[in-house]
Amino acid sequence: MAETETMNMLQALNQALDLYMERDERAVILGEDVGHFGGVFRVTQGLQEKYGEERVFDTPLAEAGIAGMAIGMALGGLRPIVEIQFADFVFPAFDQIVSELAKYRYRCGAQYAPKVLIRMPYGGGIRGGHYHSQSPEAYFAHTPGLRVVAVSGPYEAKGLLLASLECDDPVIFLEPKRIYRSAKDEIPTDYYTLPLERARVVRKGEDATLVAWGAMLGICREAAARAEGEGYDVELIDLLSITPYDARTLVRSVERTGRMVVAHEAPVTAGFGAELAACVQAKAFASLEAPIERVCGFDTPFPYTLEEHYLPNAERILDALVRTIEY
Amino acid sequence: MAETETMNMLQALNQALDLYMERDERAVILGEDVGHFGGVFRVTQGLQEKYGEERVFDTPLAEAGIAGMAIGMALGGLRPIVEIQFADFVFPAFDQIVSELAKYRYRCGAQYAPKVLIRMPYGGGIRGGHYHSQSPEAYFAHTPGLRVVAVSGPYEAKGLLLASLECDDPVIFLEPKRIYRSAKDEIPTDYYTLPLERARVVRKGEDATLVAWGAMLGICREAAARAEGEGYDVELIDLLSITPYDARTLVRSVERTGRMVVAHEAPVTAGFGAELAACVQAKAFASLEAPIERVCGFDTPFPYTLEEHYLPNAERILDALVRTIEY
Amino acid sequence: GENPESARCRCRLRAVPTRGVIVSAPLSILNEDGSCAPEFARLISDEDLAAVLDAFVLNRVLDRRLQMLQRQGRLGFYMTSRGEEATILGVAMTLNADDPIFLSYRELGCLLWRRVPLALIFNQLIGNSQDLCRGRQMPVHYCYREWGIPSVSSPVGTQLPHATGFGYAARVRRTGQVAVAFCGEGTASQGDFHTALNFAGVFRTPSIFVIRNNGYAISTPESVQTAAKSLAARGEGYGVPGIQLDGNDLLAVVRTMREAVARARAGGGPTLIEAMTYRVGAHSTADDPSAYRTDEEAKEWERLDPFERLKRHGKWRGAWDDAREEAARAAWETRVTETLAQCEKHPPPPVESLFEDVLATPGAQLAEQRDEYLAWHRRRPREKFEVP
Amino acid sequence: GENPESARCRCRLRAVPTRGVIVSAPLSILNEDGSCAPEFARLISDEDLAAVLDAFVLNRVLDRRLQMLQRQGRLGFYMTSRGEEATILGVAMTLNADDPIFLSYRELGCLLWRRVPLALIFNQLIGNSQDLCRGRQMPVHYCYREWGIPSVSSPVGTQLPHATGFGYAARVRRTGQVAVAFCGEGTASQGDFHTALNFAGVFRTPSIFVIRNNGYAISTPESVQTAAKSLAARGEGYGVPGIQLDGNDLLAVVRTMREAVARARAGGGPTLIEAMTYRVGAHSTADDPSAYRTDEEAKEWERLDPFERLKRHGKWRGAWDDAREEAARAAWETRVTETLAQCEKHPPPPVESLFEDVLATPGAQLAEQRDEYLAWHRRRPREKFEVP
Ligand SMILES: Cc1ncc(C[n+]2csc(CCOP(=O)(O)OP(=O)(O)O)c2C)c(N)n1
Ligand SMILES: Cc1ncc(C[n+]2csc(CCOP(=O)(O)OP(=O)(O)O)c2C)c(N)n1
Ligand SMILES: [Mg+2]
Ligand SMILES: [Mg+2]
Repeated sequence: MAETETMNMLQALNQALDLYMERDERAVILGEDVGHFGGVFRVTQGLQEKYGEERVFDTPLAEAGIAGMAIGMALGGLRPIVEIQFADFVFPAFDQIVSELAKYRYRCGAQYAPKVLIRMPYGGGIRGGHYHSQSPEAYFAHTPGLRVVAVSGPYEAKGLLLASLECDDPVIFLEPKRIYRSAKDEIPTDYYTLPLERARVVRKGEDATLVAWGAMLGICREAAARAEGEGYDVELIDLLSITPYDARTLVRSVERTGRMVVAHEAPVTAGFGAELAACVQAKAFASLEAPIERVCGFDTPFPYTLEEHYLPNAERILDALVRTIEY
Repeated sequence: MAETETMNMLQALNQALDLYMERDERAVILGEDVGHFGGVFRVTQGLQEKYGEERVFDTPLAEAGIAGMAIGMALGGLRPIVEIQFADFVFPAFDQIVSELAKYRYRCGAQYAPKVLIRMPYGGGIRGGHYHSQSPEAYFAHTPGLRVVAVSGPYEAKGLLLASLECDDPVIFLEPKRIYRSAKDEIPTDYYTLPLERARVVRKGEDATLVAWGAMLGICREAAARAEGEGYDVELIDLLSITPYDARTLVRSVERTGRMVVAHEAPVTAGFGAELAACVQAKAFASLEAPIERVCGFDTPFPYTLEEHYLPNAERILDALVRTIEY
Repeated sequence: GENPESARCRCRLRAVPTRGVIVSAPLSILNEDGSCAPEFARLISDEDLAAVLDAFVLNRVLDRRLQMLQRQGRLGFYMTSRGEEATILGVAMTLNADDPIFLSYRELGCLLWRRVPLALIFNQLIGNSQDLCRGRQMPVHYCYREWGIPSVSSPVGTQLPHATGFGYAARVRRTGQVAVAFCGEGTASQGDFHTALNFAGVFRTPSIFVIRNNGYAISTPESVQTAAKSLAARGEGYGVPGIQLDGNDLLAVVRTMREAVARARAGGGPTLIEAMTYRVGAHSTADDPSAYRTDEEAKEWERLDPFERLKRHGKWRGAWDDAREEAARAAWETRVTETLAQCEKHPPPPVESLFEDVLATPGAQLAEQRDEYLAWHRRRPREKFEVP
Repeated sequence: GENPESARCRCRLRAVPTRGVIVSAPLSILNEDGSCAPEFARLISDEDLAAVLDAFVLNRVLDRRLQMLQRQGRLGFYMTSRGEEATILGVAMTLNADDPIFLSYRELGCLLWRRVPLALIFNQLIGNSQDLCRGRQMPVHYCYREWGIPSVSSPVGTQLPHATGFGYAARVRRTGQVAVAFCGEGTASQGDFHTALNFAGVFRTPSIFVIRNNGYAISTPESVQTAAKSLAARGEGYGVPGIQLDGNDLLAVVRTMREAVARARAGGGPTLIEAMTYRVGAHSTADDPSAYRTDEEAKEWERLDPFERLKRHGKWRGAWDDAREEAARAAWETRVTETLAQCEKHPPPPVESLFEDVLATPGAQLAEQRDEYLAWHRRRPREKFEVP
């Protein structure tokens, strides 16, 4: 039986990077302050000491340059692992990611297929205001040629980071910084992967399907638990792979429950919850007994002082569940 | 009775810019090749001659600089009108638009509210391949603090461009270049505006609601006409304002028809069609008699040779309409 | 001044190729003993000298007090500017009140020189109902339109092209304003630095770009930011005069800024200034520099402290003494204590404000979200949502 | 060479501050009569001289024929490189076959020098089933991995940091490769130029950046792109040697490139080269330059034609004559005619290919879209969808 250890998400991510760097010499890590300092969240701590400055290094302060250089490194035979210090700062690199990284394989008939993995801490809950809180998944989900993954705990973080590193596609890997330290799991210390494009049913239930990802999963777990207290049996699904996504698991669930609520932190309008609602209402139309509800961030920039009003909480999600079930 | 004249969309846009420049001396036009040359599509033709090089001028080749400079000009009391040569090239400016322009008013409590209008030719159908064909509306629609407008013909182009210039919010103004010349209307030569956030019912119908914007409207008109030939009475709605959008008109329509098909050129996944489907299934749930269908671009980069297979056409839209109505 | 200290202070200073008169400016003016060459002895008046020393005192009082407040959990976040005040105050004092200053985030001194009321600064840091920004941004993300301070924002470098555009507007509107933007040496690596400087050169806008080269971008040393001998040298590639100077020497900053401002107002176009200084404190209250630099290095720079150097100059001129400093400090400490007490009493912004100022008038979707949320919120007035 | 013509040719050439040995390179080598100083007389061998003149001939044949083809509606789009071939071919001939060249889009000559089969070039321009890029991009968006040509893409400048990164990979993997990237002077205004050069300087990557300063970005003259005296001067701001040279003088290009390549392979880091040349033709087949420039200007440059200048040199060396040129042209014309006829016979790519190569294996959503569409399409095999 494989060894396990209790870790928080930072340790799980750090271990995944370490294991991958060890087995794939093409892997290099670059980003702002990721070298000796180990990154502002310390996810890359100790890796420069172990793998040297050539494979783990600090860059100048320019996300466009980091992404552009990483694409060139991949074209040159390396497998760059990029850290964007906060997801909010990925936008200077948006052109390199959307116009180059996402389209490269397609436009050249797969003569080249630059593999770059871009990790970024994302999401609110740390009093970070506009620019240390955003959830940009929908922008990348609307960009064919990328895989977008969002993890919800140490076990998923390690298994999906390794799977994302192994896979030959560009991956946007979203890490919910709010629970970097708070989320703890007993996880295998060995190398293991979890399947991409596979959602996880976290809690079985019959009355309604609740879908979330990243840090919202914990909030939804709380909502589902409180729903149980009020006599409702909620099925909770962790999406994990945002795109391409596991519609099958969602549809199967809603075919049983007839109801769905999706929760995310990003602004509701044109957020990824809209895609899930559009998909499920089409594929499970006959089974739907209530409108699919979205409990999400509002259509405003991410606030500072009033953050707790902006972020969906268990209370609001519970209300939506009850409304849907009692519809 | 006001004078009218037959114009194509280029002429209508040019006239709207001319009329606005004349009445608002704060207005300045900047972009690549927009000066003496009048822009690669000639939308700004003649304006530098008329208003001088200080108010209509070419910039260096850097969209980030154009957007960033425009924001500064607006902070300094001007009302910049930016042309992005092709929507596909807006991504270097994405950070300035998403992080700065969209959030400026909110983050400073409206002490400053930089007004910048960004025009861009967008969409496929001109054999432009990956980078002269894309429809980026969903990226901007998911960004609170912006208004996103897409026009479908000369009449709407002039009236909504003037309304967008008058309004004090940042506006992303999308021009379907495919029909720049082909679309012709008899339109008033005087100054007039059309309301923002208002969709237009282009064709009344009882059997299904068809929603589109930009160049897809023409394709949908054809589909609706052919549906009529097959005995189906389709209501066609031109969304016009992408965000904020006129949910009321859509919902009212679907409450009557019980069915909806939305068509757009952008990739279907997390495209704006998802938002409309999510919104309408929630607000018109009780009236829905069939799943809402999306006929959109595929989840691939925009192709070159096989463009006509990628772009939704009347045939596919008609099939979706029939499927929905016969559901 | 050829003496060991300012020589040491200029350890990272190098002559750089520049264009225009500005090339004649010396890198440093202040001598170790506080004296300076006669031609600079009246560069700033005794009144201004006293005023800027007073601002220095307040700046340090604030950095100390606010950092403490953050440690006590009474502020969410804070960033000090200790060691860089000569650059920041020197720039501020050469401008007119209506010249916009586009801050990065580490230029509290500009607010102090412009007499932004302490209460308004504290209200922003706290993010309370009296904050002009309505509690929407993190601490130190200042905006004071009435005082010519556009909004700070976190993404570094975005402010640079704004200074180019504002300068263009000032010229077109004949307001005579000069737009100034600050950034750090790390931020000079961003694409926005390139477009801002290049556009400013092409359109000859009255814009001045000041790089605070304080040696670090969080943990990353300047040596990783660029292989260039100096960042001022970049001016050449934009047709913009570039000058590197001793950023811990207030007189050197004032001298060079005056020339740049004069040229800009006269239609002579933009200037790039690289002020060599040092980030004495941590990057922010979230940072611990001991992980990436030695105390010795910091100590070395403590000895080149811009405040000490300017005080010696004040004493040399007989315009300042320790008694004045003590009096000033005591006065400011009390003012700060009183004002903080007031500001901490203000409630957070009202929940409704969350939904305001996104657009001139809320769109249909947001209006609906607001109505639903406020109705829901009123039903649970006592409920306090805690964030995991 | 100090003579009126090359003097005129260098009208836009200026000495620029640079670092490293390269500063010693002359701006021009070829004299008006085709002669050159003895030390350069054997800079390239007679064989290479004949080969590059032959490539010149082919390049011009192709530009003429393909532009014609586009006018006849047999190609969707095309861009010529007439007048800039000395820069393009001169760069190509100094590299090893496995050194990647990141093209902007106007460097057909690099494909010709590397002997990319004409058929593969035509297949890309047509976008047919035999196109290695599977008909997915516009004409001139070349990619030939086997020949060390990564994919061209429309957004200008994105290729520049790729050359930095590839250079880094080459060094880490000890492949000895040098990565070269081209861009136009307009593209040097993009942020990607800044980050590419700055990162290359910091990491001392074996990368060479070649700016084709051909005077225009579509209708926009270089004077609107920058106020800098030269773009090569930007090297200084990145710690990268920068040199401006006569881009219509193949020997000057080869001389400077050889030094840059040698330094890069020796671990000496990157180089920035600004080749002064002129876009003799329209920007593209969609453009009409008469709207923004005078024929006189173009005429002036016709007289500085790089092909004529190199031919005179070939004759001066006795390595070339008109007969050879005529023979070469005739041969290429026939080859082009035959190959085109073949390539135009190929069908478009199969519809299924539309759904391939997005990811290594199609995701669930795309697979479903593919199956639905192909089923629908098969039901209507004869249907041809016309695009308004
Ligand atoms: C686009 C962007 N990327 C990353 C960050 C995170 N960050 C905040 S400050 C900083 C360092 C800035 O260094 P410098 O420009 O030298 O200014 P200093 O802090 O030294 O005053 C970084 C990396 C950011 N705010 N914005
Ligand atoms: C990011 C981006 N913006 C705009 C364009 C449209 N465009 C294509 S080529 C071109 C001019 C390029 O000029 P230059 O860099 O000098 O190269 P040249 O065409 O002269 O070889 C422009 C503006 C583009 N392709 N990409
Ligand atoms: Mg710094
Ligand atoms: Mg050019």
